[in-house]
Amino acid sequence: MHIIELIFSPLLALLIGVFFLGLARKVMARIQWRYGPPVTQPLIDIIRLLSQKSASHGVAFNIGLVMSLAGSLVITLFLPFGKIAPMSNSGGMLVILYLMLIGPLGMAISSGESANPNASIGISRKLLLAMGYELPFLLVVLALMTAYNTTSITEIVSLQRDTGWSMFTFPLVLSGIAYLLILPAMLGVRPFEVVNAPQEISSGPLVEYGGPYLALATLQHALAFFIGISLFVNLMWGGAANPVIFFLKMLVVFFLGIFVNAVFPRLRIDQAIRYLWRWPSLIAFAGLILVCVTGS
Amino acid sequence: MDRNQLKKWFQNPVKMAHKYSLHVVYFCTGCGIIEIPPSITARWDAERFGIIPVATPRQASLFIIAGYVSLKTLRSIIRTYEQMPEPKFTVSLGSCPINGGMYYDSYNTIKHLEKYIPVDGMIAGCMPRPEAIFVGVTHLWTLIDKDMADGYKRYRSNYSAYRANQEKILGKLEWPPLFPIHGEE
Amino acid sequence: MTGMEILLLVAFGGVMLTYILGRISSSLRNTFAVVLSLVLVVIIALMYDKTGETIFYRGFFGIPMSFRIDALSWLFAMATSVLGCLSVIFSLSYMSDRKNISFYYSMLFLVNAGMLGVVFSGDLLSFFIFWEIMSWSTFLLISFNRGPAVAAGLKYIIMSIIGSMAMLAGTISLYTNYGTLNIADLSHLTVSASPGYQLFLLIIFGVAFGIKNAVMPLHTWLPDAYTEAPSPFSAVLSGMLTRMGIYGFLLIIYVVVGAARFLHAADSTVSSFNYVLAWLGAITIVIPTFIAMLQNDAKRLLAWHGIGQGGYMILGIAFGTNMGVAGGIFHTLNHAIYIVLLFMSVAAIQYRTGGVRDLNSLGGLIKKMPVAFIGALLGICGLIGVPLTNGFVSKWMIYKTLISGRAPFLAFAALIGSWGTILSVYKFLHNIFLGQLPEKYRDIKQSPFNMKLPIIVLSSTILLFGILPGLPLRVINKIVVSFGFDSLNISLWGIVSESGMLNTINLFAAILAGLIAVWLFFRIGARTIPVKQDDNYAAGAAVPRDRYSYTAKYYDPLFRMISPYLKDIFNTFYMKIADLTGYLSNGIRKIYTGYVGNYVMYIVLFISLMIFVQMKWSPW
Amino acid sequence: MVNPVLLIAVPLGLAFMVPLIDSASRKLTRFVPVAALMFNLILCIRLIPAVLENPIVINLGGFTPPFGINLFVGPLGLLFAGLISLAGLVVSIYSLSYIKNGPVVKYHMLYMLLLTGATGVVLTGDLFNLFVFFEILCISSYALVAYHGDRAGIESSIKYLIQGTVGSGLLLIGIGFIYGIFGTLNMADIAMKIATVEQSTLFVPMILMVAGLGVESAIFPLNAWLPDAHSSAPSSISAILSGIAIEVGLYAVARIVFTVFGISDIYLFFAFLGILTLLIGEMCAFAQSNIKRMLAYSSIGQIGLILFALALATNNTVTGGLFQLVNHTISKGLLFLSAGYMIYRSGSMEISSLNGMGKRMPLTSLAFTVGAFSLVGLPPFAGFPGKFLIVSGALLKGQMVINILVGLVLLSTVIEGTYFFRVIQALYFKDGNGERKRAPATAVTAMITLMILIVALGVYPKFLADFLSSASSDLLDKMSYVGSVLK
Amino acid sequence: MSFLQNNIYYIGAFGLILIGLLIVLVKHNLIKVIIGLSIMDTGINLFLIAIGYLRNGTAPIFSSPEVESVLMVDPVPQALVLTAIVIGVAVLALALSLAIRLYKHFGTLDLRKIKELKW
Repeated sequence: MHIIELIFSPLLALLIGVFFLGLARKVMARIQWRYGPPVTQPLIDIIRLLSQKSASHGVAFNIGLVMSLAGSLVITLFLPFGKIAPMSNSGGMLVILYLMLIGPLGMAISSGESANPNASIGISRKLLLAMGYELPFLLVVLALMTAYNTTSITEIVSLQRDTGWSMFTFPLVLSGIAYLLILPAMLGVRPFEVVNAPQEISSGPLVEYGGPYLALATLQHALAFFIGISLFVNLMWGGAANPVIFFLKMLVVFFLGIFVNAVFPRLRIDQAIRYLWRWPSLIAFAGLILVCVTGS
Repeated sequence: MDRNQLKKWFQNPVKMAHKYSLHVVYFCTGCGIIEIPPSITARWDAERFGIIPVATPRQASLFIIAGYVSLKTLRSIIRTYEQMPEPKFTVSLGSCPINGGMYYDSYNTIKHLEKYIPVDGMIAGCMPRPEAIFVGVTHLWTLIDKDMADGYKRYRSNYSAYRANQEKILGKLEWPPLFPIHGEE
Repeated sequence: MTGMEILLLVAFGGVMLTYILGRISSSLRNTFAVVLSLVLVVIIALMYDKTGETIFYRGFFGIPMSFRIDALSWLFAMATSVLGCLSVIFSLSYMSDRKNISFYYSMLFLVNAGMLGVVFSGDLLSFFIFWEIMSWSTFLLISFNRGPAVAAGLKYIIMSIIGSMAMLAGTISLYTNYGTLNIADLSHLTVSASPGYQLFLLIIFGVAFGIKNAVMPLHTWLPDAYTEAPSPFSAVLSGMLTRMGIYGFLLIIYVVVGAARFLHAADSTVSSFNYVLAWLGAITIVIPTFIAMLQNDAKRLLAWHGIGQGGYMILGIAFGTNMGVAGGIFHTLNHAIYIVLLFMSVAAIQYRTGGVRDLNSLGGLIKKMPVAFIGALLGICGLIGVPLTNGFVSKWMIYKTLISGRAPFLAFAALIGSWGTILSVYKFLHNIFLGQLPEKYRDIKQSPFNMKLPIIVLSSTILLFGILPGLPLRVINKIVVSFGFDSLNISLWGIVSESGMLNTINLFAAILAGLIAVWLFFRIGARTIPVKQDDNYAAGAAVPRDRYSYTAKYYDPLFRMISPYLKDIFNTFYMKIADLTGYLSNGIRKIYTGYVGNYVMYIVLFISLMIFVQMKWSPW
Repeated sequence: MVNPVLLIAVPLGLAFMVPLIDSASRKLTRFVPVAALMFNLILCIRLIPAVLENPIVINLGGFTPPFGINLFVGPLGLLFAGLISLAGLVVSIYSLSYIKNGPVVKYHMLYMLLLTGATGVVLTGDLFNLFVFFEILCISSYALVAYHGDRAGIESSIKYLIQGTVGSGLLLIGIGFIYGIFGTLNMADIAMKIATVEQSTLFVPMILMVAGLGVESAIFPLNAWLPDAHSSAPSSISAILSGIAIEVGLYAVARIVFTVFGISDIYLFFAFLGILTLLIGEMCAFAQSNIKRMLAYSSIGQIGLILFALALATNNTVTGGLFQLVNHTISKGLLFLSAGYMIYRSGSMEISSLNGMGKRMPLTSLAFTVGAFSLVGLPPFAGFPGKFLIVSGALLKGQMVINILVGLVLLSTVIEGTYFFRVIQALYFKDGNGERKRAPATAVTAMITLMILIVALGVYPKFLADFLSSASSDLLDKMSYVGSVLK
Repeated sequence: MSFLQNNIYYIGAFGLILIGLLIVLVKHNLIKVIIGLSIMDTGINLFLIAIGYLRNGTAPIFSSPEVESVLMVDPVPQALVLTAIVIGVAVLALALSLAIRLYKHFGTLDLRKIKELKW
């Protein structure tokens, strides 16, 4: 059973991630009064990309991307999906926080190797944006960990089963609001789509990726989408005992994200950081203080 | 359109994927740029066929050259074409890249794009409407189906000739030859 | 003769011998240097798991000076000697075209010997003496490069003397109060000391060790010194020498004052000291890490990180739970490994590029110097704390301590420091190894073997300790137990604590499996074609060679926001004080006017003053 | 047993023999001081066991004290005498090659007179005799400062002379008062009778004597001559002035305050005065760019430290002070000697002109470095044990005021370290030009001797400590002094 | 009045000393300063003599048995003064020779202008 979970939870995550990508395109098209591609379109793209012979810029160009996707895959082993969390006893929230670094770092090394100015700009923006949302995010996570006095994410989930969703329990309300405010930035949707910005910097870090590279990058993107949503559901919306309910919760968050994506224009990077470091950070800080004061 | 025929997908997924995931890099000059946006926005919505614009040739599989091609831009066109991963398809849009169009006697506009890079399909008109683009794409599907959209193969096998043409009109190119040129060694 | 006496004899004898051999022949000296450093490693390795104390000298006014060895000193000695050995091997070619190499080597050995003396000292007097030897020999090495290094060295030695004087005061105060300087004896005696006196001791030694370890308000010597010292020595300086401050803190807080026994008692002044120290550690993490982002000099960037990482150690050991202290010590060890690796990578680059360390003028060296790249990559992974590197485990332990100790703000400082680290070290990696290769470095060669060897050794150690942290943690657990804490629950591949556990071998397996799976998936796809670096897309045009330096203002949007707040105000403040002293001195010496009448007047005034004092207060 | 009178008589006699010897053989002249001081040194060493057992009191002319003049050779006096002969010997070896031009005969004569005067001061038991020896010391040093006859030398010499004469005048008035009050000039006799007189009466002579001797010993407001004289004298003489002359002055102050007057109320005042001298000396040195002036100011600072240590008047601090004094003699001697040759080679006293000396004169630079390290008090050199003893003794007193003063001592060490390390950096880490030329063998011998002494004392301070501790009890124990003189 | 009579020598001595000191303090000419030092010396000598002086005292020589030692002038200060005079002369000679050299170098004896060594 354990082995099956180990193998299939990353695959499930990939599947849901890719599904979300396709759904996102469909939903966006519908919002824009278009017919839109089929939901399977990302899959078609990936098949096509895998068959193309792309240019490679060197070993780090390959390894970095592989590392990035592998890192994201490993996170899914630690994140509870419903009750499926095959490696949750090998490390808790701190491990997840650090594993979340591998993705961007691998991507950064890989696209850095390509020596493309656009990629450099994209990576710089990516790191800056991460710096922007990590500040409130860490405050939120610390508030959660302090309130539940554990660093294990499965325990946080199971404790919410007793107390109700963290977002709606008293000392964590502010943290929940802050998390909600930074969620678009963590998912990388507009108005925080500064990293790829195809019109501006030729899709940023992805500029030199073609063929299989782009396939990996797409999968990584899908996984990052999955992880962002799943983390939010687990931490704030009480997770779920049942994978189906969990998926439904994820779907709700997903739609929230897409709606935001559909109606906002893109911010500049400095505007994004300024936003992220102002209101969400202040609220998250207040939330942490609240937790410290009220918690025993 | 055979996108929903699962049997074909199982028979030859790669070819099918190539047909229905055409990521386009546009090269637009003059009136070319006017006709592209309608085709990808709500009115005609190219995305329903999997056709979306991308920002870099590395990610693309289709290259649409719309509008006249001056000497200066030819250089970029060649560069961009060579950077696209194979298999790749080229479509020239409008009369100008086909035969010079209204610039037939201009001193710095090239008249026949296919002398410099291989072109798989040409959509005539001045300017062709979006519908024509769609017709062109369906023709391209047919060509892909029949393995006749083989411009990239022609480019490779006749590289020395293409390169000679390019250098004849542009002078010495700053990048090294993509494929070994016959007769040099 | 015990092992320690032989060791110190070898270490100090080697200093002279190296210099003398250097006068005879350089190859003889090089061989001797390598052999000597290896011998030191072997001797110390043989002393594993020994404890004991021997008096070796009574010549200093009859105060017995002794050596002592336990797990703590063994760990530090081992790290010192291994890093010293690697540094010597690295120096063989790095220093080969410099002048005064014999002096360099002998001073390197003197620093090493001083550090070994410090960690093996069984009493505070010999501790102080070795500490001073270490300090001034370091000064001579920091200034070795001349030019700007001279000012850096002066800054270092001034702060170092301030620290030493504080330590001298503390040491002598202990001596006058208890009549002994033996650490083991003192640890029994200070238990009964008044809380105020304990606090005094902690503060005064805290200043001494805080300067050495560059805790935030006392850090200003470090960036200059690290930057300007010869690179292999920068490695030793950052890896071990600075961390002697951590050793000192551990010694004073947990051995001499014995804080473990009453750290969390309600009315203890020590705990408030520790709390202050922990906050200083937190500040030390955050501010230098962000200042590091502003740097464009590779070594300076690493130097600021050296300060920042010191903050983690301080935070860990100041928080004072078994896991925190273990994390702090482990982080010291890990930091030594990866910062030395990073400095060596930079040094390898400097060696091949002719001393260039300006981040804006390098780039694309990954193809030319892959080993240095691997070193730098693993180094920064360790520095950030990417899982499976050693830095992760120690940081995990520190975070864990802070969270379960209900200090979320300290934890926040530590975590945000890590994220700041990513930004600056990615810039470091990117600007040196990634991006476009400048035209002038087209024909650069790989680094020579004796530079690769230390890099490879250290890189593999980073992974080894990251995957099997139980290896060093066993020794560290012994240290923690000897401080009077509970034993940690450690296995070879992880740690179990009440609020979560870590299993690195599982993590390793998962990541390995993930890598293999993704790689296979990647190989399913079509073959990739290697292309030249110039062949990349910039709107159809070629990226201009040698003019691509977007990296010059890599985080410009952020800088514009935060750089006004990131001035090194303490440095400015100390410089102001130094200037003020200069002005004051200049003013004071004006009393020597040069006119004899005035001088005679001073004599008359002196007499009048004494008469006045007598008339007014009649003190005698 | 050898008669300690020879310690004074031999150099004095030889000093006046120098012109005669010179007329006999030119070459021999230079070796006269070496021989004389070698003799003195051997004599001192031979006297050590006897003196440690019991102080030797010599009555000149056979008068028993309190009449007549007596010499008192206690451990302290012998320490100073030994130190004088040692420093004198080393410097005279150094002078063999260093003093080549000018009136060489007069140099050697005056040099020996200076040392005679110094030895006399530390050995005599009679106040007026002390004054006379002091005048011998002073007059010969006035002359020696002006040895080169250049502008700076003459100027500083005349300034020194004016201040010194005023100082010795004050001393003489003080002595006159003392004689008027007690009718005796024997120090032991005065010490015995001191309790019979009201303290306020003693106040005036004490002030006058302290002020008079203070000029010679460079206590803070009275030391304006020192930087000028030390910086413009020939380096060998600077070494002697710094290493011997002012310390002999300090000895005299200590002897008079501790033994003769023995008023413990004033000690704290002297501690303050010492700290003030220390701080001002160090700060002035900090602002100097002229190396000899810097060393001279540093001497002021060290004197302040020693004064502070002596003024605390416990066995520990006085031992520490004496240790520091020995260290100062050796280290400052070494510094002046090495700086002397470096200045000789570079032709300028500016620190910046010494840039790159480490390459050109490696041994001399090393000597300077060792001396500087030792003076700053870095282990394992001779400065550390002294500082250790002083600080530990001071902290042992356990008074808040003294603890603060100790803090200031440590602070001044930082300043001292700063300016010394600045010079060391100039020597080794800055590029200068000039050809590589070693110092002559005699100078090297002198410097190596001092270096070995510094390291030996630093590594094995116990070697000196016992002797110093009996010297300190000699200084502090007034009654045994009185008892041994007056039987 | 009797105070003045009894202490006339002391007053004279200190008068001389203070005059000498004042000259040293206020005069700028080196020669005058040296003269001041001389006057001060003289005052000191007078002071020493005055200590041992006894009004109507006799010479401290036991020329005949009836001479009482109580009436004798104290001989020790006189011996001291002799020495002090010699020393004073030596200093004076040195000072004057230095003054000559100084004048050769500086062309002036004004101490305010001889300030090359300062600070």
